[in-house]
Amino acid sequence: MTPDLTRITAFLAGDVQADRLVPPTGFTARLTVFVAAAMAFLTVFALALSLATGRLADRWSDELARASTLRISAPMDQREAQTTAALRVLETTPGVASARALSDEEQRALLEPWFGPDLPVESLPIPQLIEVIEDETGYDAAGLRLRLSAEVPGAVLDDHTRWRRPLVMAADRLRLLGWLSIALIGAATAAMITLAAQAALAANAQVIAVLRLVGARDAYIAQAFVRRFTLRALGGAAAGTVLGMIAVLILPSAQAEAGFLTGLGFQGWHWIWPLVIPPLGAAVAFAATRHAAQRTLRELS
Amino acid sequence: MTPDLTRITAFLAGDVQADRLVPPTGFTARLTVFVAAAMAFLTVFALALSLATGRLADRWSDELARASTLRISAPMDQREAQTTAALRVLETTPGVASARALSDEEQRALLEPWFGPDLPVESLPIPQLIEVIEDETGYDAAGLRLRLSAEVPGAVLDDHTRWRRPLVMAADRLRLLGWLSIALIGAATAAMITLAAQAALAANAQVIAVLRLVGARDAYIAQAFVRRFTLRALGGAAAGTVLGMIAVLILPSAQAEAGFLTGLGFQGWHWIWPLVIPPLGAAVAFAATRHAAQRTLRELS
Amino acid sequence: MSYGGGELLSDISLTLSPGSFHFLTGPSGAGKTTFLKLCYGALLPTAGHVRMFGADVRDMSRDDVALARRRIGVVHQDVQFLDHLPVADNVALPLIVSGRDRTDESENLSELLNWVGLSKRAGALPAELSGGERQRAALARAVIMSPEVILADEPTGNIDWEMSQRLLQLLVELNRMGKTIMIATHDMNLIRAAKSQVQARVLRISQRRLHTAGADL
Amino acid sequence: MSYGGGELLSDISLTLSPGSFHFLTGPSGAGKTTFLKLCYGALLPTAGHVRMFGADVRDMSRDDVALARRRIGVVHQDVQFLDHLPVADNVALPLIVSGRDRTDESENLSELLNWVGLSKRAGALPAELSGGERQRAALARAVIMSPEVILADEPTGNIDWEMSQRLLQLLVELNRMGKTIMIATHDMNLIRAAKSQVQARVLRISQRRLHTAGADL
Ligand SMILES: Nc1ncnc2c1ncn2[C@@H]1O[C@H](COP(=O)(O)OP(=O)(O)OP(=O)(O)O)[C@@H](O)[C@H]1O
Ligand SMILES: Nc1ncnc2c1ncn2[C@@H]1O[C@H](COP(=O)(O)OP(=O)(O)OP(=O)(O)O)[C@@H](O)[C@H]1O
Ligand SMILES: [Mg+2]
Ligand SMILES: [Mg+2]
Repeated sequence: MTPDLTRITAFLAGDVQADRLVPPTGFTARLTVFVAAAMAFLTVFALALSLATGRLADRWSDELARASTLRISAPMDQREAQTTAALRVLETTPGVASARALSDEEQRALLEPWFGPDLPVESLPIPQLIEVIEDETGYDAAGLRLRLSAEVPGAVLDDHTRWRRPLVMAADRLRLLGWLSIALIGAATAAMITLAAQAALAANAQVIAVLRLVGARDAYIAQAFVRRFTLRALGGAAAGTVLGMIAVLILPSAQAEAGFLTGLGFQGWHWIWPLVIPPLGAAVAFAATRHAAQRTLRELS
Repeated sequence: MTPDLTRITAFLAGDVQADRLVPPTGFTARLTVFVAAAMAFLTVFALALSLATGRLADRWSDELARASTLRISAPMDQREAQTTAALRVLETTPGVASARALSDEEQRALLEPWFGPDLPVESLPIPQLIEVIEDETGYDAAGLRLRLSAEVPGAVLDDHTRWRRPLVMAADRLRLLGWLSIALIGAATAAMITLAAQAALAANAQVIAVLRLVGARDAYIAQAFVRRFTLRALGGAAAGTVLGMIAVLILPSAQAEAGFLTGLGFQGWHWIWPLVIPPLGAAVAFAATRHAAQRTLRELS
Repeated sequence: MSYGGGELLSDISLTLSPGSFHFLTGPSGAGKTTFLKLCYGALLPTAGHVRMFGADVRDMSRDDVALARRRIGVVHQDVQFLDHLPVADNVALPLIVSGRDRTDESENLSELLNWVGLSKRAGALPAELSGGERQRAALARAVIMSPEVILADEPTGNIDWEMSQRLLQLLVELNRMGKTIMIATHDMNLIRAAKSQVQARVLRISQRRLHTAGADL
Repeated sequence: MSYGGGELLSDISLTLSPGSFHFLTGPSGAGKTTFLKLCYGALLPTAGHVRMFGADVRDMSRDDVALARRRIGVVHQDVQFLDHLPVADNVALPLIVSGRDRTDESENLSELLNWVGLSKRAGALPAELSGGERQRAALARAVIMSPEVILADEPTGNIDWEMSQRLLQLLVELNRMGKTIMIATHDMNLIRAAKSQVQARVLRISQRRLHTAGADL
């Protein structure tokens, strides 16, 4: 590692004299910086969006996908027995993590929006509800129904599939969209930095030719350009990233209230993600400029 | 209009001889095309996202914001009378578009997930529910509660505010994000096309100088470049837009099932939106190249 | 005239009468190119007045200058071409940009290319030309519009003696047709050769002044 | 040697012995520049062999060519500079790219600039130079590394007679120090002037062959 580090330090420090050989900024140079900055900004945004939708999708999936309800509608005197029987069946069903009969208070809470707090749950012929939590593999609903119909005639399984599937799909769609945008913006960024670096290099064809004619080695010439453009891309991308992060920080002011859509932004270690952008942009610029410089040089004798 | 149209046609048709004076594509030219294409593609995507989230937000707002429930918990013999009284109060409340007592069947449907289909709603001390639909202005919930407590002692107003506000906010947030991305991508596109056009023009400084020296007029020189770059941006943006629209068309294959999140994509006349992108890109390129050409020319005597 | 720093040319008063033939000499860096640039409006004088075809250059619009340049053929010292177009198109460039139909002049063009010895290289790109070929192409481009005035800055710097003679003859012939000619050069042999054919005046720039050299060359 | 089309130079065999002084002449477009480009490895021969310092250019790596160029000073016919650096830096460019410390050579540099008459213009940008000044700067750049071989392509094309003499004297002095010199020019007066000072051989390219011109100049 140590020698590599020395090389990187030397690369970043540069050779003051060699550095002057590359002309200062023109349009193409500014273009490189701007492209790097703008695309970094957009990437931060897309990243925030992706992570936020990812979190949303996770929550939806978690909350919806793994709970279902078993309803025991039986005459009052058989309810207890059937509930126990159902719980026994559920305990032995593969894929069921836990099953639990709701208490009267919980049932009353569920019904409160409709009937108010004074509903005499105990004296009413209200069915007993059992909450079923799946494990990761999930259970076979059809098989469970079959077993229940034999042992607990009054049980009705409502596995939520009907209304949970679209939600989970929507969540997955959102997540996919987020990552797709990132991939798109990333690809566009790489392509644009590449083209901008090549355009800037093409604009400096005379500099390269002159240097080659007075006896500069290829590595020396390439280095002078590569360093310049890598630093430009790094600087641009860093500026764009910082601006993007600030924008993301400022934006979701109503975070607390809008708890449903987990706020746009980064949470915890996710803040590390955007910090990856500048080095990535610099790496793209490095590769692109190097490639372009070497091609330009190969055309010269 | 007619003379303008002639001018535009002449502009698009161009002068074959003048056209040869601008060198064929280099990196900077390809950059212009690519930037226009990539950014058009991203814009289509952001547009689709914005419109889709916009639709989602509209649905949430519509469905959630404008309905609330009034619950009449009263002894069986007073229920009818209190319901009628409550409806009378609601009818005279400003901001209430309509109010309607739910029928027994509707109440049973609401309760079915919990109690099964056999619940004897008629004979149970279940409260009567009244659905209240607001008009656009909305009603004053506190005032309504006050009036109701006087005239209908058993009425409880559940105006959903608690749980509908975060949803509406989330929806609005989504919509805002969509338009923000569009604005960002749009601004970045304009800036990049501008810079790319200027870089390409800077790379052609010698062509401009030579033309000026042999007696070409400014308008002639500018035109040769402006036409070329405008068409390039138009072509690039058109290609990007078409690709973007195809991508959007292909993507949401599970549209039917994922009804909850209205599918990503354009609906109805919204398909016109992306078609605005290429002319806009061309207009930006036109203005940018014209400006850059004129500035380059002014520096020459 | 001065470039920011000290004065370069001062107290110059000269009128090029139509049909005259002038040489402009002086040591390297004296201001020959600068003087010619003043003549075709590429520079504005820092003091004093320059008139092109009777109009003060300061009062001319950019389009006026462009139109005036069509009446002045210039051979620049650092010749520049459109590097993506072949020599023939570059020579015909003034015709193209002034909207003239090239096909009408194609005979003219090939005759001219022949005269400057570039018929065989007509299809080559400027980058493929030798130094002397570039200068000859520049002269051809300067005269293709049959301009009233021809300004040539070191038109024979990279050209061998025979070809120089040939180009001089072309210029002499154009002068006989009534064109005004001004050639900046340091080649005394060329000036001597010209003096035997036309009545040429020799101007010399030194110590920031324009002198008329005697007949002692 | 040929550029795609017909042959340009053929049946040439020449060895530049160290310390020799050559002139290269021939009509415009004969192939003088092409010949020099072969000599410093800017072109590879389409047939035959070119050796630089004993090594065949075809066997040399790109870095070998770069290193060899530090031992050869070239004045190009179409001089190119780094347009964003002042003249002094451009002249010192070979020192910079070969990693030598410029400060050690700064005295050398100012002396050289003085000799070519550019002391006053040392801070100017290349675009602000006159044609002759560019050529002089190019010569200064070619000799700053004190190379073993100096190839100059029309180094006096845009320069007045006195300055040409001065530059010639610099080259003659370098030759006396043992440097090998080859100058492509069409200026017979310059060749005559040189012959009075050193033993110069004159090579002439015509009909695709390299001839040794007699002493009849
Ligand atoms: N744009 C400029 N800015 C500053 N100085 C300039 C500029 N152009 C030319 N000069 C200086 O003005 C002086 C005269 O230049 P000019 O090109 O007119 O010389 P010249 O007589 O044509 O010389 P040559 O025979 O070498 O071509 C030179 O010293 C030159 O360096
Ligand atoms: N890259 C090239 N491709 C094709 N032809 C070329 C190329 N470079 C030069 N030539 C041709 O080769 C011939 C010799 O060119 P060269 O530059 O060697 O001539 P030269 O002797 O230096 O002439 P001058 O005195 O005019 O500079 C010319 O006819 C030129 O047009
Ligand atoms: Mg000059
Ligand atoms: Mg040559």
